[in-house]
Amino acid sequence: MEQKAVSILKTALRNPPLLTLLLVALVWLAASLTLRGFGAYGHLRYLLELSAVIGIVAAGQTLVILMGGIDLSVGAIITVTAILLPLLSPSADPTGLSGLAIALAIATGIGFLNGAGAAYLRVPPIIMTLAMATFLQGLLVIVAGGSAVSVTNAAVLWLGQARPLGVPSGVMLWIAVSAVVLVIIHRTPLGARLLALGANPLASRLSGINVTRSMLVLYAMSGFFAGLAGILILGMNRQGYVGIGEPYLLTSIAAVVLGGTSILGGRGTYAGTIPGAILLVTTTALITVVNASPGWRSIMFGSLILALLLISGREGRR
Amino acid sequence: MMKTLPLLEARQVFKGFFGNPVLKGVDIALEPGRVHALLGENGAGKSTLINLLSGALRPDSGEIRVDGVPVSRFHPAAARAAGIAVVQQELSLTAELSIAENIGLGAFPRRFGLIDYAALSARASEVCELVGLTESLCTPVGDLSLGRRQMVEIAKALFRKPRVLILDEPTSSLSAHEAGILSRLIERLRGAGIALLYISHRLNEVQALCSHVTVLKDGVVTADQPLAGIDAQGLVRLMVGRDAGDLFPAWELPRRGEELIRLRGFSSGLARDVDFSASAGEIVGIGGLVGQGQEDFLLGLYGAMGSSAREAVIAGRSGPLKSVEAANAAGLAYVPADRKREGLVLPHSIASNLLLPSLGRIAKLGLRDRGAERNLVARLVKRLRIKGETSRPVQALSGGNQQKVALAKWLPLAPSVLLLNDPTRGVDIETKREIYLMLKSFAREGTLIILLSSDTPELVHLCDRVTVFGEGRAVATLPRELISEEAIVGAAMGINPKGSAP
Amino acid sequence: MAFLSRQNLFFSVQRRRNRGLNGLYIVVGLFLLAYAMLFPGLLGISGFSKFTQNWFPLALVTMAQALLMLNGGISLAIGPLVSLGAVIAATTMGGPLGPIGGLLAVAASGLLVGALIGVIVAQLRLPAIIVTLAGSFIIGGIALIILPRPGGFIPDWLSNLLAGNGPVAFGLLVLLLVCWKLFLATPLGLGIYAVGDNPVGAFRSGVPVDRVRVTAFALSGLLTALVGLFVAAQTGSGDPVIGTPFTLNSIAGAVLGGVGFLGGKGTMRGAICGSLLLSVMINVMFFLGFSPVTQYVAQGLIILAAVAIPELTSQWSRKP
Amino acid sequence: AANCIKGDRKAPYTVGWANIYSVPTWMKQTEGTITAEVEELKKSGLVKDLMITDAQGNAQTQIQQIQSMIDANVDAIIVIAGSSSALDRVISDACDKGIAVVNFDSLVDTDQVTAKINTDSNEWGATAAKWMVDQLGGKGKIIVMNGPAGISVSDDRRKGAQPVLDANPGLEIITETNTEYNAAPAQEAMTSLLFANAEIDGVLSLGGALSAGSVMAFDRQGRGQVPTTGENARQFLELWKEKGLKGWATMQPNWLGALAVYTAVQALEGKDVPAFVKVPLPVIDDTTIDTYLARAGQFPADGYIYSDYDKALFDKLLAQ
Ligand SMILES: Nc1ncnc2c1ncn2[C@@H]1O[C@H](COP(=O)(O)OP(=O)(O)OP(=O)(O)O)[C@@H](O)[C@H]1O
Ligand SMILES: Nc1ncnc2c1ncn2[C@@H]1O[C@H](COP(=O)(O)OP(=O)(O)OP(=O)(O)O)[C@@H](O)[C@H]1O
Ligand SMILES: [Mg+2]
Ligand SMILES: [Mg+2]
Repeated sequence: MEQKAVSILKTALRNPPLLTLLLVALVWLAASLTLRGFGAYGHLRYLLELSAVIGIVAAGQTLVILMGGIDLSVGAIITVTAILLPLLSPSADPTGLSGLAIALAIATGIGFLNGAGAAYLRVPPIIMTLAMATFLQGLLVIVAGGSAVSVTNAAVLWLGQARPLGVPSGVMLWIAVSAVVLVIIHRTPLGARLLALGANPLASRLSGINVTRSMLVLYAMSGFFAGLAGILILGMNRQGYVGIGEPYLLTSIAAVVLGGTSILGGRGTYAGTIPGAILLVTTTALITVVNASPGWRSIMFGSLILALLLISGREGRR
Repeated sequence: MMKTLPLLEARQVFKGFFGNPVLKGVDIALEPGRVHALLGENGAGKSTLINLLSGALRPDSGEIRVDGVPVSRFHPAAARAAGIAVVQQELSLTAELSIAENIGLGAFPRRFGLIDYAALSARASEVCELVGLTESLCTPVGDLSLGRRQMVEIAKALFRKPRVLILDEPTSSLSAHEAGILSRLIERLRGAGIALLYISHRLNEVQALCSHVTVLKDGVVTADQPLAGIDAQGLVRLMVGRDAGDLFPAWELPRRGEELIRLRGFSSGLARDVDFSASAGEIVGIGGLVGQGQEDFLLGLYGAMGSSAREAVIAGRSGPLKSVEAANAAGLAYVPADRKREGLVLPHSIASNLLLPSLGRIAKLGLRDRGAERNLVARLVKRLRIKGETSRPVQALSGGNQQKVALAKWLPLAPSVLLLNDPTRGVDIETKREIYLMLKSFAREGTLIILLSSDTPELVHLCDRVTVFGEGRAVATLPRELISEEAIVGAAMGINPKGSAP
Repeated sequence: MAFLSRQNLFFSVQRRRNRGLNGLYIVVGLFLLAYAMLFPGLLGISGFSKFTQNWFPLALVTMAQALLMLNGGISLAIGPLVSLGAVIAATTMGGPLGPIGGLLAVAASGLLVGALIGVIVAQLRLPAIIVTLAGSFIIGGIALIILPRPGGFIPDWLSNLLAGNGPVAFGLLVLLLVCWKLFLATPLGLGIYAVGDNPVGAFRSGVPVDRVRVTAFALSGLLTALVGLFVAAQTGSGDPVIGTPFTLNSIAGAVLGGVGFLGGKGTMRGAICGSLLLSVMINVMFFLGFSPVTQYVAQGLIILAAVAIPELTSQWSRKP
Repeated sequence: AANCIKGDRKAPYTVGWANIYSVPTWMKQTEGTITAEVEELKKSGLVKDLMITDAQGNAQTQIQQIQSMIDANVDAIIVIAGSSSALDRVISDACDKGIAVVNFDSLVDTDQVTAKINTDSNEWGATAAKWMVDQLGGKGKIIVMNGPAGISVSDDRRKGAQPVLDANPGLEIITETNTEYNAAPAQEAMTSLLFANAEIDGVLSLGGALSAGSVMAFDRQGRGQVPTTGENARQFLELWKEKGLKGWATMQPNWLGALAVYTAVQALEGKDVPAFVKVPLPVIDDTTIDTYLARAGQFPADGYIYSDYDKALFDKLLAQ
């Protein structure tokens, strides 16, 4: 019996996603016992709601990082989607779904362009996506502050505000996204290919993997998920503004790495990113309620991340 | 003569990984002025043993002795200090640095704390001369072919003026010419009183160079004796524990099918203006000195490198192939020489490596079919006798088994053209035989096999025709009856044989 | 012949390192030319000094980042560390420590912070990217505690010396490049490349891998903190958040200059060229009278082109 | 004549607008008032050209761009500083060259400028705190929401509130937040605080969209709204009306930009302008909010509803 427990613990220690999940449970337990209000159902639900946004952005980021790339344009894509969506929703469509579809198509298209640049121009993904973020800033100078109106799109508001069966619809969306991404990574040929690409692009190419197509598809997906997150944030805030997506760039990368995925690609899973996202949100929430000067808060936040990393993020090399 | 004191010894060493014993009480003693051969099948534990001898790994039990004195807590720095140098097959070079800087790395001559480039240049050119490296010392190692890099690696070991030199399969990526230089070098080093340990799967080399042999089988020493008086058959018997048949299967007349490849004026990379044709069921050899454009020729055919041609028909399609995917679709498969970099995804499991090219084919409704995948992997593992659990990373396999994985992954596609780039590099004799038999049977089933090999006997015994490359051009094509080691080397050196001009 | 090659080994090695950078050199050269034509004052001492002063901090942080990337690492804490250097300089130089003491304090804190990050990354085998992300919060927090709002004091003479009308900053940059060359001519320096490209091989060759890594982080930290000092001098005071944009810009400069992410690939001269491009581009766009929207689009296009064009041309020229 | 002005520059003038970051909506609106003013002045032949730069949030880039404006010899530079200390030297340089430098919104420390134009941030904080004291009768638990740390504007507003809070020990500050001046992070932070604190009597929000975020957090968690201070963000004003809460707001009028251009040109024309133009803080309360909301349609949804302005107002301000 005892032996079994030990062996379960051992497998957990060797399994980064599980370890990160355990960590989340531990932090939640400790915080609930010590902090008033933390353990309330409403609060935990709210934490999950916030995690959903990061989790959805990080879904695309995970795919891209697993392939050995990175997407620095997710923040800008989120902002662009959130700003454009109200402009795009035709008033003739009461459901608002068409506006949603158009916005997602634009986000996906931006991602696709990222992929095309990386694949055809052979620009390193970091430069390509950084340049894309710059282009999008230019776009924002044009559209932002113009005729943007508060979102009245029914579908968006439902996503951001509704709680069918007591579960926020954003969290439901996240669950659906997680299922899809996990299936993609672990149950489709594309998933196996992107892992191989991340671990050894040359051998993968010689094994007949179409590198160009994989890049196009995956960066497009990353754009899509960033767009989806943008819509969700828009719904939660009822209004988009310039800079709304900025905080999600580094957080999405941090969630991926905290979940045990190698930043170099080829190793990891979205199953780790999920608790990684929750961990980040939890840490932020914990720091918020502490009454300390901004400098000390920042130090505490950094130290907490580092401490969590010590437990979950060991990496063989580098 | 008094028995000389061994410079380096292992006494009753045990070593296992994750509970699997690899070495079970092994003894070995390296004496000055002797070339000691270490033989064994793939996975017998040779690399593990030299890792113990060089301090890279620590034995579970048993001891390592330097100059007869047991050393506790042996580590690489101590080994270097004791004059032990290892030429691993896995290169320890830095692509961006120059030849000279690579050779000196970790042991730079210094002046005022800075690297003394003048001294480095002098000493590096000395060792380069020894190993026959003629490239400018400032050439970045990344620009060199695999064989030349191997020579840099050897030069790097010599640079440290070792007393004990361990060579792990040094010739497997060398051309015959370079191998010749190496064997003369080994003679000289032995004469200078250095203790050498030589690991190779090429028994003729072992017999020519070595005077003493230790044979490992399943982690124990099955022989530790002078080489004199043992012939190749005897060595094989010691290694595999039974009589070995002929290494090469008997040549048989190919049943040529339709013409699968016809090229006129084909160029890609170093390969220039090549005319070439081949038909189903044939085994066509590609030979010549290393680095004459043979590899680029295969890569161009395979669509992995830009190519052009006046006329090209490849597996029924006209025009050169534009991508690997198109090549795979046309029925071409390519097994690269550098399996670690180009052939395998090392950190991934054996199973995922085996499945990589066929993922799309066995997917159902866009999802992977686990059952079918398991069956396929099991079939491949069985057919090629790949040892090791299929969920383990392929980097934990010994070199020979890795090679089998690199070949096996293509079989599910039933390729009609198999492009092989040195498929038996670093592969033990039994596995070689298996691979040869397999190639024969593929050919018999109608596959066209194009075999690029640096191991000339392979070309001689297996091929129906051999095209010899020189300076990027196909300088000669030898028909079966004219193939011999002399003819191939001769053609490569520009001595026109009686064979047909291409 | 043998004699000749021996004498010149160092220099021929240096020449070889220019491979693949010619495209970038041409692009940067064209921009400089355009700038000089739009603003002939650039060729005067004062114009040149001002331009190089404004480029100098970016050049240095790019060097600091490239140093890490060559070694297979990366830092997201560059920006906060610049801020920390700036606030330490601005709070110490007016105090009992004096300017020299302040300089030493900045240098020591940079070395220390860098070394600490290096030890965490090398010894605990944690990914550098997230260690430095966490580090960026901690360092930024410390900067805020030291100086909660812009202020502090830098002696005027120091500001005038570093950021006056003389090309002192440029001189310092040249000096730093010489130091880098010297460092690269030490075993430890070359170890940066070896460890970045092939850590296992480097270890087997006797390169002290962990020591090299920690050294790289420490030197990078030193350089970054000194940038903080320069920025404080340039502006005459300290600002606890002034460094923030440097993090991404340093990465952009290094990657633009051909420094790879996986370590061991690239050169310092390339990185510096990359940072120069990022800097001169701003001035050229101003003199061309670009509107903000055009500035954003043009900036993206220039960055893309600078990377894509050399890559594509080398692709085409390789094809038969 | 006014500071910096040497009298050797003749109309029509070239005006440089050195923006720190042109993307946020407040900035876009401000730029709108600037370009509108420039169009006016063009009509009267006083201005011939407006050059705009965008430093993308990077104070270092802003220094470089102002340097370029000096190099291009513009006649006037109007500037929102990316850092209160960083621009001191380059701005002094501009002033030395006889360029009219008018600094508004985010101010620099140096006095080497033609004019600084701003509302009083200290007063901002003090008035808000006083209103809160009045609302709560001097007793209760409040949360203070600040802008980002390390920025002088947010620090000044907070500092202004402090004496009032000290004088009213009955007001207990439960905790404070520091976030960007944006709704989403503010909402996030406030939500966490709502769970941690069962009793909150007021929210002393010191600017931007922070108040809107706070109101939304209360609303989403089903908590009754409490007295909330804020700024003229359209979203906040609309929520205030919609939720019927007790509110108070002031503003940093976007027309400070137009005023800055106007001031610069006046100074160049030889008029004496005050070195510091203090713009009184307009107050929005329950009595005036409707007049603001009535004009809401003219402003972007994520923008700021600023008070009306005209030349007469400018002249009055400059006559101080
Ligand atoms: N680090 C390791 N972890 C797990 N297993 C290992 C490890 N190193 C070696 N092995 C296993 O030990 C066995 C011996 O490997 P070793 O590399 O010593 O064989 P070898 O004799 O050198 O083979 P080859 O002829 O192919 O080079 C193999 O089965 C291998 O899978
Ligand atoms: N990550 C790993 N996990 C398990 N075993 C490993 C790992 N990395 C290396 N090994 C073992 O280390 C040994 C030495 O590696 P090396 O690549 O030199 O093997 P090798 O058998 O000599 O192959 P080759 O003949 O191709 O050189 C291998 O036999 C392999 O089993
Ligand atoms: Mg081996
Ligand atoms: Mg081997």
